[in-house]
Amino acid sequence: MSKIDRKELNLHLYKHLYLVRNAEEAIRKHYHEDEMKTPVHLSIGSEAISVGVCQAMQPQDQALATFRNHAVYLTKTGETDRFFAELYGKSTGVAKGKSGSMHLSAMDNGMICATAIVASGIPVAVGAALANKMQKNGKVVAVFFGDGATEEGVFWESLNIACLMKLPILFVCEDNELAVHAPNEVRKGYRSLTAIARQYRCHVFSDDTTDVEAIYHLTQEALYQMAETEMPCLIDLKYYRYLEHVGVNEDFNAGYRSRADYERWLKQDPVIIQREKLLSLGCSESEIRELERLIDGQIESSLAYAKSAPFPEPNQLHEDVYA
Amino acid sequence: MSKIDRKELNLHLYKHLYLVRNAEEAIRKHYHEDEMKTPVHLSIGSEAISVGVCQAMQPQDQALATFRNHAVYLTKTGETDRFFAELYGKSTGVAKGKSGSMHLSAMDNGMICATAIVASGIPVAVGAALANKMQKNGKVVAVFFGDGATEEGVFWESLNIACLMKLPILFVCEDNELAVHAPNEVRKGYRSLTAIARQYRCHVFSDDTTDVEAIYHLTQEALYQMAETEMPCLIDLKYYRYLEHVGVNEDFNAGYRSRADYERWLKQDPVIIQREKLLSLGCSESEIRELERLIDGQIESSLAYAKSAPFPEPNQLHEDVYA
Amino acid sequence: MSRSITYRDAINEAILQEMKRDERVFVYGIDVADHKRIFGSTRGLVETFGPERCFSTPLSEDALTGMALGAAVNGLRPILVHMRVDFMLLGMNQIANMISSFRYGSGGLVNVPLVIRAVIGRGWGQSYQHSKTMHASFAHIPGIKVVMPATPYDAKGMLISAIRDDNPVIFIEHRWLYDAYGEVPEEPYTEPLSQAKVLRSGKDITIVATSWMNVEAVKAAEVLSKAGISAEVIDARSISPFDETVIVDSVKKTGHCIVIDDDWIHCGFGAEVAARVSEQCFGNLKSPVERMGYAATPCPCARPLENLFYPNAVSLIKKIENKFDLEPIDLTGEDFYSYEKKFRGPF
Amino acid sequence: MSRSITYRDAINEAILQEMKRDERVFVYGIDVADHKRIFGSTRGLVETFGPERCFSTPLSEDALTGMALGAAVNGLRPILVHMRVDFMLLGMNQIANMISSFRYGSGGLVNVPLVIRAVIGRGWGQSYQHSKTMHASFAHIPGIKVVMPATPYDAKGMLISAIRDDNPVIFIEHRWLYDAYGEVPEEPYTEPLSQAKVLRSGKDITIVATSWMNVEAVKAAEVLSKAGISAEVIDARSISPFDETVIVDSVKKTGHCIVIDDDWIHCGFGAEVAARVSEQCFGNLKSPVERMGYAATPCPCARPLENLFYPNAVSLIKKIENKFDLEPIDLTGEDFYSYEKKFRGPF
Ligand SMILES: Cc1ncc(C[n+]2csc(CCOP(=O)(O)OP(=O)(O)O)c2C)c(N)n1
Ligand SMILES: Cc1ncc(C[n+]2csc(CCOP(=O)(O)OP(=O)(O)O)c2C)c(N)n1
Ligand SMILES: [Mg+2]
Ligand SMILES: [Mg+2]
Repeated sequence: MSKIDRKELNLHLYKHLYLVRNAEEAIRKHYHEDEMKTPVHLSIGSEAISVGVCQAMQPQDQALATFRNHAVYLTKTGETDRFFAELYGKSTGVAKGKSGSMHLSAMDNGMICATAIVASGIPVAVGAALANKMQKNGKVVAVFFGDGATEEGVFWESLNIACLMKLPILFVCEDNELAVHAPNEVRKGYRSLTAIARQYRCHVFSDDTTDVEAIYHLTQEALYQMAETEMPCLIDLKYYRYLEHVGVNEDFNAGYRSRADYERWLKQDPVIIQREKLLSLGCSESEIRELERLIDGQIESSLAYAKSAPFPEPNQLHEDVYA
Repeated sequence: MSKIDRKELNLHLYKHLYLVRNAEEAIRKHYHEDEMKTPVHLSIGSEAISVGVCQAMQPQDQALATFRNHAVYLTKTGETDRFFAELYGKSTGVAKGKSGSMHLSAMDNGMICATAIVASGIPVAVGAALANKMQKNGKVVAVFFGDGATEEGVFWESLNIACLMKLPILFVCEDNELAVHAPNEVRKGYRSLTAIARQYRCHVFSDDTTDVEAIYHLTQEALYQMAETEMPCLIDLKYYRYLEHVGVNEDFNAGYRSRADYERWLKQDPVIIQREKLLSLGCSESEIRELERLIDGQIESSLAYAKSAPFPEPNQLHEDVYA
Repeated sequence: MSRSITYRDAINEAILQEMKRDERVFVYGIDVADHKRIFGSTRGLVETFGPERCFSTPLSEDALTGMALGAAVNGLRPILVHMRVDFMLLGMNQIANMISSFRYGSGGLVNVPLVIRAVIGRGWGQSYQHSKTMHASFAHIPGIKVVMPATPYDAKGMLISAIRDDNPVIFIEHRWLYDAYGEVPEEPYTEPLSQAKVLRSGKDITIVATSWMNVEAVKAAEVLSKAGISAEVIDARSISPFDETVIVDSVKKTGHCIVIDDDWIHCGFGAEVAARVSEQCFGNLKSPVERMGYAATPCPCARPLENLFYPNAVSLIKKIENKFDLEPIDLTGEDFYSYEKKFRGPF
Repeated sequence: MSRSITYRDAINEAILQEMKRDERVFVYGIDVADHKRIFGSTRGLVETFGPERCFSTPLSEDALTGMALGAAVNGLRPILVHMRVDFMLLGMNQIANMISSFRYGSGGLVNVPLVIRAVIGRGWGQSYQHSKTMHASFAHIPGIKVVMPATPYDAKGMLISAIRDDNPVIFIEHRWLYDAYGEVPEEPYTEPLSQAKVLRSGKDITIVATSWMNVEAVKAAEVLSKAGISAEVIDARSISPFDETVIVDSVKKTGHCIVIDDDWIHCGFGAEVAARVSEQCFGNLKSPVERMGYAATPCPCARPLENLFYPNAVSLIKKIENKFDLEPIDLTGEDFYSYEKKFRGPF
């Protein structure tokens, strides 16, 4: 890749990282107003995963995420109008305010859905991949899930079926080594998820980088191997969850983890290191600022739009249940 | 082990093999009379597994089996009166005729239960093992399941939890490489169950022997290692199912498997080779015959007892639902 | 012109015709493609459409259920088959938490056209893990349709409707009905998914039945007619959405109503029927709505107990004799459905 | 002598006391031992009894449910906790196919003393995957007990009964009730698991409510009393086994009945109540039994829609105004439960 290309790629990735991070920072800023009446599970700290993976895929490729889905949604759609409106429960939201933060869906942008029942999206993604394969449309599905989801039996059923049927699906474990507040030690009867996955007929990658470019390339390699071999792939990517499990605050005083870990990871913050990389790649501070300002503006305007949008009409309650 | 001991052990094992085989042959003989109104999944061909494993355990140890449970039941209890009566739906049956063939339970003999929902007994066995561990009673639980059961997510959940909690449980896969009529090729997205299980914090063994003595010793080794390390164990044991999935007939004409395979396995029939071993260990033909006659007599008398026993009274319908 | 085929063949024909008409339709599930073909109902599918559109799967009901959703929202029309409704319960989370609400959660943008077929009904002493029905539990959840056809005609017409419907439909088939014959047009046709149907007209009492219980009810009605009681038999057939109009109209006419449901009574579908009829026929009812269903126990294996567990034409006749203070009808010579005659083991 | 504590503390106290009394009792489930302690209800257990008798688990509801059965039949008395009933559905197979029938299938030889606690109720716009109740679906299955206490007193008494009971008991707790105060004796006591309870006496109409809906019903009754309507409020509380005597007696007295159930209406528990009342009070009813419950939709997130989704004191008052052709009661100045005042996000 030439230097120009690399710069462009990294700018592109930064743009997405910045959007995700700052959309969520906006949530943090406004949540206390108690107008976003929906439980939020923020992705802050993990942005490189969703952005790196989704941007390595084609726009028509599909993603499916968990309750912690803002990052995937935002990088797949790039939009914030319907996003914030949904968090505010407004009729202009992605789901007219019906789904809230935990189940964002935007089919047209390849965002199939998100789900608040741990692991329940995984077989849905397998079915989506099966449909893509049967329709020979070349689309790949990336299904995002937490490390906790791998304890649900349906994860193993799904992995087995995807490998058996050679489906175009990328299993992406967003691995923060926590399920709510429970560490691996009270949840895992094995040493390594990837060591197990390697026994299946699929490709397996893992990394603990926060470098979005690295994740981007790793995903491209995964997609390449998947296409070559017609086998699914599992990627285990470690990250550190900065905030409490649900909500907008830090929770280092709760006692289940230490601030020191956080501070170590913070040194490798995906957004900060990507910004630094841009500078080292020859982007000017003002070029970056301009891009950031644009995104800040987008977020501000979407927030305002969301706040001023109307709530759904009462008759909306009964709409959309059946086709 | 001295020669005497070995002879005694093998006689003991043969007695159990013979009981299991011939109790099921009796079912085959009488089933067409349409008085045993319960679906039977026969263990014929697999006897060495249940007998070898259960006899290597202590009598107070526990077992939990599938719809294909006669062999485990018979070797754990040694009794046939309540067994046949249950198949005939009689009030003298293990469950007063309420459970039928697929869910035999005899707590006093360490037979926790059997279940007709594939894999659903596995977590129950894990819970039973947890109780044993908490009560420090030294009991081990062996849970039997088919290869098909490993496709159910709950198997993986259970394995994980057992390994995590270091439970005294032996997972025994009775592996006939078939689920009803479906071969591994339409069911498995991986190469080897044991290769996967080795990634968990447990011991793993596998064998395709039909020699009950070999399985007995393998189980003893497994139990020894479990006790030493406080880790569970998984044993994968291959066998060939002689008859149709459910029912008393052969089904080599159905087209999903060949008679040739059957004939190859038949050369290693667990009951026949054990009988031959006894002769080679110095048992006399008449000694063996005597033992067989005793068991034949037991089966005959139990059958007669079952046939003549009364059906449950109508009021029994509503009994036993709640304590 | 008229042609009589079995319920089994009616289901089979519906699937064959729809798969021919619409290449998005496919069938999968445990053992759907083995030589037994789900009691014959998936016959000919692999041969006609290949293993891509009809395939057996691993034993993973939970994942299989989620897969139906994924395939449906991505443009296909899956038919998932369970040999027993009991096995479908392994997919309950997907049904209740995912499938039912997907369309709502997409703001109405994404349809979920899928069918889950599940078999219910007595076999050969299967007892308590192969004998549930649970239609009320599925019907309780908004966003799902639940139907239980009782005749070959409805089996074909309602299955075609289910496959063409843009919503998730749970399609419940009683095993004993598989051998029932009835007139079924050769060409494809649809039957509504949310309408009860009068199976037999009458004026003295309304019997509302589900699934196999319709067979028992019709038989009971025939016997009762000899005692001068004219019973109207209504197949509820559409459990959700449930339109009570046909039933309410009937009860307003007859003044009496018995529900005989192919399931347990407590918190079952029969309660829903009784509640609606009691409310909407208030003042028209000459006696309280009565309910019949399975005994409040797990299903026992032993035949004499099993016979008591299930309601049937005879117990229904007795109930109605009581209601109308009739002399016991002489049942000798009546040919009731007997297991022994029509159904054998091992399964 | 009298002491007022919260529902949360009542549950907590019941568990603490029973674990002290009986060392076979243990508590497990996802997050039961973290610092939040299931909204505070499992507080102090690890500290008092150690991690062997109170421990957090992997995210494996299906296996966890089966484990309760295994531990119970092997002599322990497990309490499994689900932070949401929606998650419990992952264990539906174990509940319906295994736990409910184990005792029956052992010929009555083996008891199954286990408790599954599950939380229901509104949170902070959780929408459709964290808002189910489904007590009717559990109650539909014979062999299981299902209870839903609505007061701190019942929470403690019924939980102690449930733990001591030799049958599987599903114990459903509404989240909003956690902060409700009520008089609760310090010493252990039991409350029956199969009896409805009169929460407020009245003579004009019987309101049968479940779980949180009792709070709404009592409030409605208070308001209605000002308009001269004396409403009797009965907490159904024992969903299965369900003894309708208390309710039937009340309706025979009042002649009117409304069921307000904390769940969907179609094929819900409300139908069971309506069916029984309609049958047993036939001739005594002056108007048909009416039912209220959740809207027939998945639960929406947006607050204005969510407010419409749930029935409440106001909609109940309106229903009763209609029934009795009352002038609309002036509700200004009435203090209805408001989310905003008592409940905040994020969860
Ligand atoms: C089936 C189910 N069980 C329990 C929960 C409650 N719950 C919500 S998030 C969560 C932890 C998930 O951990 P992980 O999958 O690692 O995702 P993370 O929160 O770390 O992103 C749990 C237990 C749930 N939503 N669904
Ligand atoms: C959950 C569930 N799904 C499907 C079935 C139907 N069924 C009964 S036995 C069986 C195959 C089981 O295969 P395996 O576990 O290998 O046992 P085997 O019959 O080979 O002993 C199936 C699919 C069932 N009983 N339970
Ligand atoms: Mg995690
Ligand atoms: Mg097998």
